[in-house]
Amino acid sequence: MKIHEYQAKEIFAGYQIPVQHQVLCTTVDQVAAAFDEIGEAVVVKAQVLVGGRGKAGGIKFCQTKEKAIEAGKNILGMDIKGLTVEKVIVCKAVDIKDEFYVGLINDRNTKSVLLMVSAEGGVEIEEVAKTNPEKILKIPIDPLVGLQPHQARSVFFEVMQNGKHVQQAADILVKLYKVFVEQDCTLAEINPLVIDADDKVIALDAKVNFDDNALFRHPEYEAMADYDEDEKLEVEAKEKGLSYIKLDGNIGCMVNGAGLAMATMDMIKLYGGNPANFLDIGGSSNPKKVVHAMEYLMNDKKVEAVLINIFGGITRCDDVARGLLEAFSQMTVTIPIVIRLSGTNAEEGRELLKNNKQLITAQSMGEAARKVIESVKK
Amino acid sequence: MKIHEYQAKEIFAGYQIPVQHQVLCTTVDQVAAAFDEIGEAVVVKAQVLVGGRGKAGGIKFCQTKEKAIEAGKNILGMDIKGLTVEKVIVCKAVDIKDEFYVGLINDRNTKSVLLMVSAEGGVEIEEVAKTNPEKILKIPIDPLVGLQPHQARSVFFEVMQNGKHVQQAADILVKLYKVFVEQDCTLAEINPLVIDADDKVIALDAKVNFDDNALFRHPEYEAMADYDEDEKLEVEAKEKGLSYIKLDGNIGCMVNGAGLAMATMDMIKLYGGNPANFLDIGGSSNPKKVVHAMEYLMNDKKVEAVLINIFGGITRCDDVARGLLEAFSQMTVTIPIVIRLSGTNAEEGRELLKNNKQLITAQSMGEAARKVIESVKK
Amino acid sequence: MSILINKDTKLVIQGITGRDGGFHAEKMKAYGTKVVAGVTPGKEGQNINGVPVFNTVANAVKATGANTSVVFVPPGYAADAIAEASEAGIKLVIAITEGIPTIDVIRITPILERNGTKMIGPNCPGLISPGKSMVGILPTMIFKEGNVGLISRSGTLTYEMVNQLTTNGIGQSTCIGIGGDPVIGLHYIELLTLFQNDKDTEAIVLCGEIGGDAEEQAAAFIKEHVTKPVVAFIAGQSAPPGKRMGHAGALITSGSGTASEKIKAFEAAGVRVAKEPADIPLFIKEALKL
Amino acid sequence: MSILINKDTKLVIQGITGRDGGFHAEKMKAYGTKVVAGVTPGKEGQNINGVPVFNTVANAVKATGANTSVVFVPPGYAADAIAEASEAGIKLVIAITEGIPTIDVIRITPILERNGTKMIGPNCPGLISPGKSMVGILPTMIFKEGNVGLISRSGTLTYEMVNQLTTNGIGQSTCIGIGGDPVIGLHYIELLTLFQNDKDTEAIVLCGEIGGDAEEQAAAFIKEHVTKPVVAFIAGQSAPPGKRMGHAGALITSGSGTASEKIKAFEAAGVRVAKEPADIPLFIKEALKL
Repeated sequence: MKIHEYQAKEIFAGYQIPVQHQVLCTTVDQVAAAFDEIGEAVVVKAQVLVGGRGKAGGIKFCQTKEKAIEAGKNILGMDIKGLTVEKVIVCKAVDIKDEFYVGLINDRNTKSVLLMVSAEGGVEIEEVAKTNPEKILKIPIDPLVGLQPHQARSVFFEVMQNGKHVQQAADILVKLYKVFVEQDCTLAEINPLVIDADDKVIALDAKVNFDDNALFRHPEYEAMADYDEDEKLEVEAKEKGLSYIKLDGNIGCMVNGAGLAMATMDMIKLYGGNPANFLDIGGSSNPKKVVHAMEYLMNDKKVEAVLINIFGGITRCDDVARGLLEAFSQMTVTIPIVIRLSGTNAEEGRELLKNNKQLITAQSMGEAARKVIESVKK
Repeated sequence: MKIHEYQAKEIFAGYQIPVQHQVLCTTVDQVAAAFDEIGEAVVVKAQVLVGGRGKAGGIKFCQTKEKAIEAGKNILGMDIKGLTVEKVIVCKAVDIKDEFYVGLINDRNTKSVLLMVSAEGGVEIEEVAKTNPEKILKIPIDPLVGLQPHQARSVFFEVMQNGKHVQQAADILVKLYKVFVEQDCTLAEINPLVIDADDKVIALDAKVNFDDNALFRHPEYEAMADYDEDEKLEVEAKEKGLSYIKLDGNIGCMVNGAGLAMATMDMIKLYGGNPANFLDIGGSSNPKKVVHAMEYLMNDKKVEAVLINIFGGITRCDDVARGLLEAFSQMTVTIPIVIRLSGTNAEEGRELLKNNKQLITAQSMGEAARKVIESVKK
Repeated sequence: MSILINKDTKLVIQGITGRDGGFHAEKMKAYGTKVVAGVTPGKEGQNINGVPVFNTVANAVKATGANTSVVFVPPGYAADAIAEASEAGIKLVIAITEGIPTIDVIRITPILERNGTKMIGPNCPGLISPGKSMVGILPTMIFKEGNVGLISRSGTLTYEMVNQLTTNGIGQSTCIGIGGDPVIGLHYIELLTLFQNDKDTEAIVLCGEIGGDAEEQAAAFIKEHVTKPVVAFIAGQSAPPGKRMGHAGALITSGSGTASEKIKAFEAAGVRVAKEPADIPLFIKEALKL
Repeated sequence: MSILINKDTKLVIQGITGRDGGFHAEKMKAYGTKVVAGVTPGKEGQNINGVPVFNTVANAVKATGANTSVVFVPPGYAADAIAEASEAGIKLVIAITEGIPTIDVIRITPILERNGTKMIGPNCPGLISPGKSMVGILPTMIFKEGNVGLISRSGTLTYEMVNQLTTNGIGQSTCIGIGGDPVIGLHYIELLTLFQNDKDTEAIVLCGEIGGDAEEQAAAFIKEHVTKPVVAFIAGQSAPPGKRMGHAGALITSGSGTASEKIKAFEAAGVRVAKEPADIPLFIKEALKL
């Protein structure tokens, strides 16, 4: 789960990580008032849950109130990578002496929280990782010991020109690690961490992602969620036990298991089609889930045909068939549906469905993919 | 630093450890009002920073308001091991199905936090430790991993008759460990941890000592301190860089170093005298400290003679001599003072003091002890 | 032979009194797995269809000599349950539970390491040595005893693969679903090593998916250390970046972790990569000259 | 010979730019200790009377080959400094700092263990191998090279003891103040073992105090494993229970940790216990037939 910069900074502030005073605005009037409150040059920053907002014009430095109002007008309502900007924050413009990148992530390879620090702050770290990987220090943190202050100092002594800012930066890093583990993050990033004209070290930006698996420990995070339309569908589907991601194509898919679901999409693409979604109905056999899944597919107006690919393990094919029959009884389905049932109780499933004229059956994934693409071409 | 039961329970409550609702009272009227508020049988418990208050009559079960008022009258103002009871708490009387002992301490031998659990709850654990040590389970907690929930369960499965209370008790224990490490305790104890008539597990009593060395991390604890007269002296002395403990004897001591200070007291006792205090002026050579030390000795009216035993290492004997001269210039000293200076700049120190008629000099600890005892007998 | 589990596997089921634990206990027993104990705190003394239940893994190990554990405990308690098994001396833990917070898995990793405990999963379907033992939730009827080892990040996709193999007459030595989470126990390299050293495994199927660079690492490892033929399949070629495709680990970030990178790495290491599952048995037959 | 420190000791001083660190650096150098580096974060490049200062212990070790560290860092930062030394490969850390929270020392203990780092202290005066090296804050002029090893929980009391020995013509191999805190690094048993194995140590003085049961454990250990003569002294016979006598560790709790218990344990182990410091040289002379 992603949260906005302003929300991440509120969490940081709770851990005594120095952040700027920020004014959250949803209207241009509020931006103007924020300029008056701050009383000097400000920065207006779009709050969107996507990277690259700087390049997209979502961050503006404003010397005057007029400029701030203009920035507010431009940024509020702006589209950044398909997301509409509904909020901005206004902060005092900072005189930056130097800037750094600091990030923590859960790392697959070292099976630890990985600390990344770079003197290349303020730019997209993914770019640095590609072009100058040696400029990012990566240090796996011992999961039992945690980030020790001397480790934090040591890494900043490597990247900072001037030792006198190291203690401040190291303090921030130790606190950031605390945020990461206590708040169950998958990412906690400060980019840039800056040294200002007064030699103060400040987290000028903040990015925090929470581990979806740990949300049960943080009921308070639900209020922080800000989903776009597609994500809302995904979250709602998850509550029904489905893993659903909407895509651009015209062939709806319903599969049990994430790996098989991906492979099914791949197969559609391989045979020249275009999947409309990723949809994993999971491991259980509840016919209700199949009904819900059919609803999602039918509600997507782009869907012109459906491929149902079930490999019965825990999932029983007859349960899936029952769910399908129930779905058909509840909704009008006019598009072609190709179904492939294999594994546990596949025979029984096919038997249940044999009288349904709308269904096109297939024996293998390949056959199913070919048939569903054919059905669309007609 | 010790805190009262009611304060410890407030900390526990902050960690969601189940404790009873408690009403803190300093007057009998408040006790009566507390009974009305609770509206059924209560327990009135003395709040004193010493063990054994139950045996001393400091805990009373009261079925009626009259009994509660009587208990309030008896307990408020009561003397328990030299301490006057100034506060009581009033809680609902609990129907106890079973009771246990749970404690955490910093353990020298295992260099870890040691968990102690016993089915012998509600009695003085020191007694159990002496008479039935096998009835106390002792488990050192890995300092890096911390107390794991399965460890907590496992220990309660060993001491509890009924497995159904184990999960509750284990939860409490995991939280108690959190209190211990986050609040820098040297002791965190629940005795008894009880199972009530509703099968709820509750911390019926609470004992918490803080690590004096860690108070700098917890400025909020100062407000919780409740020192008796002697302790106030000790705390005040500590602020002046002295380690001072008042005792019953008539021979005041001033020594540099805790070990030497103890050995000096021992020597006084060995030769038939009685030390009036433990006083370590510490390792630095600041003459001011010597002046302060003399003040403490002179303010103790029981002191009939003083033994000053200095082995100069970092402490320079001439600095001690200068401090003494300054003290003599500030206060009237009429009692005999035996001084032994050895080590760094001992000669210079003796030279500075040679004209002072009041001082009796000695070459060794033994001689000094003999001389100071003699001087008192005269 | 086989790897990790066999006829000597003595299994304890953590969470046996839960819905999933109980259901799959029966399935495993039916397949012939030696299910010797169950653990559910507070239910010691109960008996679930002949399997004695204990309060702690330590008690279960003491009473039954269990050497392997499978974990069906809910996500909030699962990491502690895995650590408990490890501290009780269990040397192989299969964690089925889906949805364990990643930081919990990270925290117990050093505990497992110092106790010498291997973990499969979490968020995995388990493993099977056909004809010998099954630990997990695998549909046993599709497997067949034989000489192909299989490693997969996915569940049902594994079944698809295995089904292709079995229906083409190719049996398996051991099949392992390693789990779809970002941080997991045994991974490709450890398992490739075990298969390479297993005399009854003649070829290996590796079924990867998008996200991370484990497949790239596996490819490099195969090039250096694996002499047996390996064929691979990568799921998620059509997945868009930045979206988590069901598995918490199946996430393409900033152009890294894509299927095409992985396929390139495998091909550079001499590993044939199947375009669709149906290619797998063909490739295996060619590799083993069947 | 000697134990722990000698002519090959290359010392780094953590907190060298502080008041105490700087003062004692001079004293140690004056005694002949090889002080090769100092560490104060942010002050790398400085030079304190010929000793180069580094930002980190790792830098100091890399540049100078330091193998021993002494810590003068303030209590709130000291445990981290000790851990830093250990992680940087230092095998012996002497922690002078008084007032470190006990839980901090407990937390770093496993880090020291896994790195194979020995610690003396905290809250200790350090150690000296007379004529070779002194690390800490000991008044060097009272020591004399010789064959008696001394272990003490106290500072100035150690000086008193040593002074008694030296003025009676008895020199010392190594004298160690182990520190007065409840949780410390090397304790009696480890040091008794080192002295027992040191061919130049002929007798051992053990200077204990009230609190804990380390003396009782030492007594049991001596009975089993130490063949060299040991004489002991226990401070705090007159201390009242429940009061912390200056040292955080010197606390008698509920009748345990008393001087009389300790004296009884030593005497049962054949260790002569001195009534006053002046007895110590007499006992040593008798034991060594001098």
